[in-house]
Amino acid sequence: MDPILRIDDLCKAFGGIVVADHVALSIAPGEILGLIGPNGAGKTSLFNLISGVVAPDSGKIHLEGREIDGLKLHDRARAGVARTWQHMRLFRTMTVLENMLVGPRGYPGESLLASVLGTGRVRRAETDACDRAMSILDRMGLAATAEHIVVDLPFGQQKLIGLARALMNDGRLLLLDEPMAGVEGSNYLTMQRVVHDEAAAGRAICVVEHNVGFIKDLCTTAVFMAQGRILQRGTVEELTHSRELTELYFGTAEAH
Amino acid sequence: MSERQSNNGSAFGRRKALALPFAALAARSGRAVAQAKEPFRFGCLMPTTGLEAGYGLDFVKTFEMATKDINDHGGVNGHPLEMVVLDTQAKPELAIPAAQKLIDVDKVPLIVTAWSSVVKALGPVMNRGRTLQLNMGANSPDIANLGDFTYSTFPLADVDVTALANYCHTKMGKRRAAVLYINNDTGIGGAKLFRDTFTKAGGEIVAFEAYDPKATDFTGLLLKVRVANPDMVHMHSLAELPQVIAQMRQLGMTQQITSYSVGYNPKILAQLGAAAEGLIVTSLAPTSTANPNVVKLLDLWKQVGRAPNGLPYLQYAWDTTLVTAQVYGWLDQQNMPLTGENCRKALLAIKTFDLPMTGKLAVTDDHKVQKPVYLYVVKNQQFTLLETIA
Amino acid sequence: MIEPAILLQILWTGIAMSSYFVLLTVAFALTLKVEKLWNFAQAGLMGVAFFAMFYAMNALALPTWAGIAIGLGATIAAAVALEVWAIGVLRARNSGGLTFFIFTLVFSQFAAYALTILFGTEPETIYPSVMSPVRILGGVAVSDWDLLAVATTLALMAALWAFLRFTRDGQFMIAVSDNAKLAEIYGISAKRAYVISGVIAAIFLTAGIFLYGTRAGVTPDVPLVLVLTAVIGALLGGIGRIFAAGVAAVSLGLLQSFSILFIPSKWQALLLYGVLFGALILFPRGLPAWRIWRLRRRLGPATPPAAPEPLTEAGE
Amino acid sequence: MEYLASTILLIGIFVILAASYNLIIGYGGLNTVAHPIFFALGAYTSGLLGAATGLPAVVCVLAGVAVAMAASFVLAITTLRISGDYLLIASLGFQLGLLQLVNNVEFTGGPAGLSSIPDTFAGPGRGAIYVVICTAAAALVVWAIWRTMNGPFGRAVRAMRDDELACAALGRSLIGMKIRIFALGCGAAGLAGGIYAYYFQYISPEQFQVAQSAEILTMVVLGGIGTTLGPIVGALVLVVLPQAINFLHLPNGLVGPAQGIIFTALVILFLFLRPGGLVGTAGAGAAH
Repeated sequence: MDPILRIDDLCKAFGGIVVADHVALSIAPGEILGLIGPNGAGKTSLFNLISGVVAPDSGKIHLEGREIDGLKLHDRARAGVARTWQHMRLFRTMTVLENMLVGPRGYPGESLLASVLGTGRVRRAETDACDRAMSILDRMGLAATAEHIVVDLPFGQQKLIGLARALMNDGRLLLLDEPMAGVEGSNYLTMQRVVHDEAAAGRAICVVEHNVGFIKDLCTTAVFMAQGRILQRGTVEELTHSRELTELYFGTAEAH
Repeated sequence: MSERQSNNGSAFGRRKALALPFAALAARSGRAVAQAKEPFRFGCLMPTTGLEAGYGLDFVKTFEMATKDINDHGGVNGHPLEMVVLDTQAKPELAIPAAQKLIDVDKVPLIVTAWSSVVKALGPVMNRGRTLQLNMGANSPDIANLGDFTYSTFPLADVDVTALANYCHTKMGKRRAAVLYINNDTGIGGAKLFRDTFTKAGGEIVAFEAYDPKATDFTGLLLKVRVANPDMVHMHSLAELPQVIAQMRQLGMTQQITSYSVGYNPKILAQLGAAAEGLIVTSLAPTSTANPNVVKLLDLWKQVGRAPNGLPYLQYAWDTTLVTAQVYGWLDQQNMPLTGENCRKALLAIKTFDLPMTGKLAVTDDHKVQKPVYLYVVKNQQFTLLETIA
Repeated sequence: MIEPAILLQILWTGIAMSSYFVLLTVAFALTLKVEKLWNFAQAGLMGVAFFAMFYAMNALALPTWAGIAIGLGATIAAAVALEVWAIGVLRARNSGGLTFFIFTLVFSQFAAYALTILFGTEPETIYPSVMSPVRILGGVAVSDWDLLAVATTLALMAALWAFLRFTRDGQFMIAVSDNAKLAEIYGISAKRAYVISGVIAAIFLTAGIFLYGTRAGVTPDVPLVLVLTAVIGALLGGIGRIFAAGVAAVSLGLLQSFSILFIPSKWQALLLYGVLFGALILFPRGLPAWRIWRLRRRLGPATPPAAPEPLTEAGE
Repeated sequence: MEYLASTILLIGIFVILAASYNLIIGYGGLNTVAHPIFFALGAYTSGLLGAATGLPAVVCVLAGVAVAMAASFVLAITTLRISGDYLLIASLGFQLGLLQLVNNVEFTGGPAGLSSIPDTFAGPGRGAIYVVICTAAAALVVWAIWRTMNGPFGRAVRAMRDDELACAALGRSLIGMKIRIFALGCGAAGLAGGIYAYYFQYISPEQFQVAQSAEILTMVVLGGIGTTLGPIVGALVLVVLPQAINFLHLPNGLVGPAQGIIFTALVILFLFLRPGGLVGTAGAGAAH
């Protein structure tokens, strides 16, 4: 099976600080890849490089065989890169449903004229998007929150909405930046279930997490990063049992 | 020169007797107190706040003084004269609605105004509202072309600046002039007039430089002028005039400086001290030494407790009130209603006004006003009459 | 046509004339840095300072030192009152930046109207005369006022630098400007820092308007014009860089003075705004040297987060 | 009543200006103060064209709209590089620089202003006709902005205001949206300028200075930033209030300053009593 995401020889440095050092990586459909490593290892930077927040110094990024490293941030989203953010970045003055409705990638309503005139196409697209948003929210047990201003909700639910909004993109690649941090109880289980469901639906998912416990709950495979380099790739089990890596990272992480 | 001066003096002496025709009208109507009849109102649009308010408020005070004086002498045929003042901040966008309020709500047939941009903006408003605008202080040459409802009681810039430029060339023998001016309507208009007149008279303009209205450091500008080596500098400035002169003198530049009526201000003498010596300015109205009527105005200002800003302008303010009263008085006598159109008719019918503070005013079809120009030179920290150019 | 003496003269007078501009710019930049506040109310405070001094020295005929003391007292009192009863209230409500912007602007207009009623609208100067004795040094005219202005400005700038560098309150102010919430966690009172920055700004404003008012006429509307110019200086220096703002203020003045030798003077203002617009497009975060330094500071793992910022600026 | 007509006209003009400015700063979160320059470009273009060519007023006003839109493109492009307070000051430089240009070239009339704008609809019905035109224009602008901001496009714009990065990462082209907001908002300002120029027949650079930026901004914030009704209420209050104060019979020497004190005091009072604006509840959605 062809990988959905393939990264070759990706390099990026900020004024002497290397965040990506010849990174090569691929993620297959249905795979949930964990990205682990110490602080400053370049995990979030890698997300930013893939999604187009920053441009790489060199290297290639392919999405479903298509070269996307020349595309702008919004064009990569339209190509099918969906992501969440460590600090969620929800639209704080808007309702849950409105947050969701910014998600779909191609949207006829984005045309100003169509928006003013409110053509039938716009109305149909709006109805379709609403239906899809409600079904995603429903899957997460959040349908009742649709009309709430998003920042009024508890933290765990906001995290879920961050994921739900990214799902509206319906891209084949899903980048999740610390989806589990601070999420507890039923929200935790929902998150886990939804991520697994999405993988089962054939998406390639990449997860940045600090907590190895979360990685174990979520991921099938994982890579270990430090100082912008990928040191090792394997199953979560393999990585946690690597002595070298344990010294580098897990020794402290497993203490709590 | 002395002959001219004495001629003028006597002319004013003669006028004094004719100065208060409305008082005669009042006496004829048989009423001494002007409170019994319905008041006659006129509008007054002046900057009473903002950067120009220093003059605007003093104009308003003078209008009040003149109105009170008229009412103390029986009003207009027994009708008390009333003034409705609104603030313009010297800005057209505020002046237009204010004028429309005066026209539609206060129903005044006549509005006194000043400041070129305001007068010009009000031109179309007045034409449409068929209300008479009397400009008593703006001097942009364009004002002559604003249509049937805008007249001036104040000579436009060509009168004094032309006289000054010619005087500098012919009488003072200046050949190389530098012109510094503030980059706004007043400055540009005046500076161009000076340049054109001086060049036409045969002189050469060696530097012609504008500065930003917000500027405070004129060193570069002045040094550029110094390099051009003029034998005189004309400054068409506003409130920053003393600063420009101070900096010029402190740079050791000793050339003759001239300015226009804005420079005729006692404050400049205090601020500049010895540095003001030799400064030549214009005035469009005679001083108290040439015209005893002005003493009365100065006495009234003494009660205010300070020296007024721009005395010549205040003389026009006073006299414009009298023009208004005469126009109203004429209409009242003819039993014509006080409308803008009738005010215009009255203005053109009376045609010649003998006014106590500024001399004769002849209303002409070209909407211009001819007045003698008085040149003053600062001598021993005093404005001294240098020349009267009729 | 351009002789060295002329250039020197423009340089010297330009520096002297920009002294009050520097003081007003620094006052604006300081509150912008510490309080994150576009404090147009400083125009109102300038008005209070000027007319307090003017009244004390003319109507009451007090000596200069007493006039300045009264001006300082009135301005500081007004600044503190404004901080406590108005700006503090808005801040406690988490008002948006635009609300502060408008409040401070409208406050200054209010102050201008009130001062108009009290003192009229004639341009007044602190002393009746605006002339000051001149000596010629090496072909350059240097007036007493020039010397006073430059000395006052240098002294106040040095004092501010020392205050921020060496006193606890000064360092607390820097900490608050970096991150008010974090500073509060460490037990630093943001409120106190705000009041102190307000007081320092008041001192600078009083000094600035004193210098201006001994040189040119002041009406109640003049301060608002002055503060708008100060804003441009503060921004060109880069938000948060107090001393760079002062340098920018001088540079702007000199740019205008010198450029007059090369371009017609009426295009001066366009040059200024062109520089403003162009500089921001080319260097969206201030000038390049500072930009690199900033970036290094943000990313560099070894740099302590609370490095005293003005120290580095003063070195530039 | 010409007075009533001109007051209504001014309300209409400022409703257009405040509503379109609110679109940019309130909904779009794009901190610019340069709105009056687009008002000026509309006014000058239509005025100059009308004076020079005698083309129908409608054509001249539309040309003004087009010029304002075209110029807005420059400002929209600058938002690619700068934002926040820096954008505020760059826009100030843009506004004052262009005004300086208008001030210094000859054909605009310079500081003396442009007073040769032809008189349209001359006659007693003039005021009424202009009131109808201006009210219709204001209604159209307000409706278009309301429509846009409550549709999918407006949702994306508000999302951009709340978080540019997240919005772009969902596939929204920021620069595309900014160009469109600026075009719509500044085009509306140009329309207001055209009507203003034809009605008052006199324009000068000083009418479009920073003071007017502050006035429009005050209308938006006082009324309620980021709301549909806020700018309308703000414009209404700020145009009518000074006129109403004109009806107070104040001593002549105090007319200006006393009105100023009353006006500014009321504005300060409103700001403190209604922190979220006269309309709307919270300033949370505000820019900055």
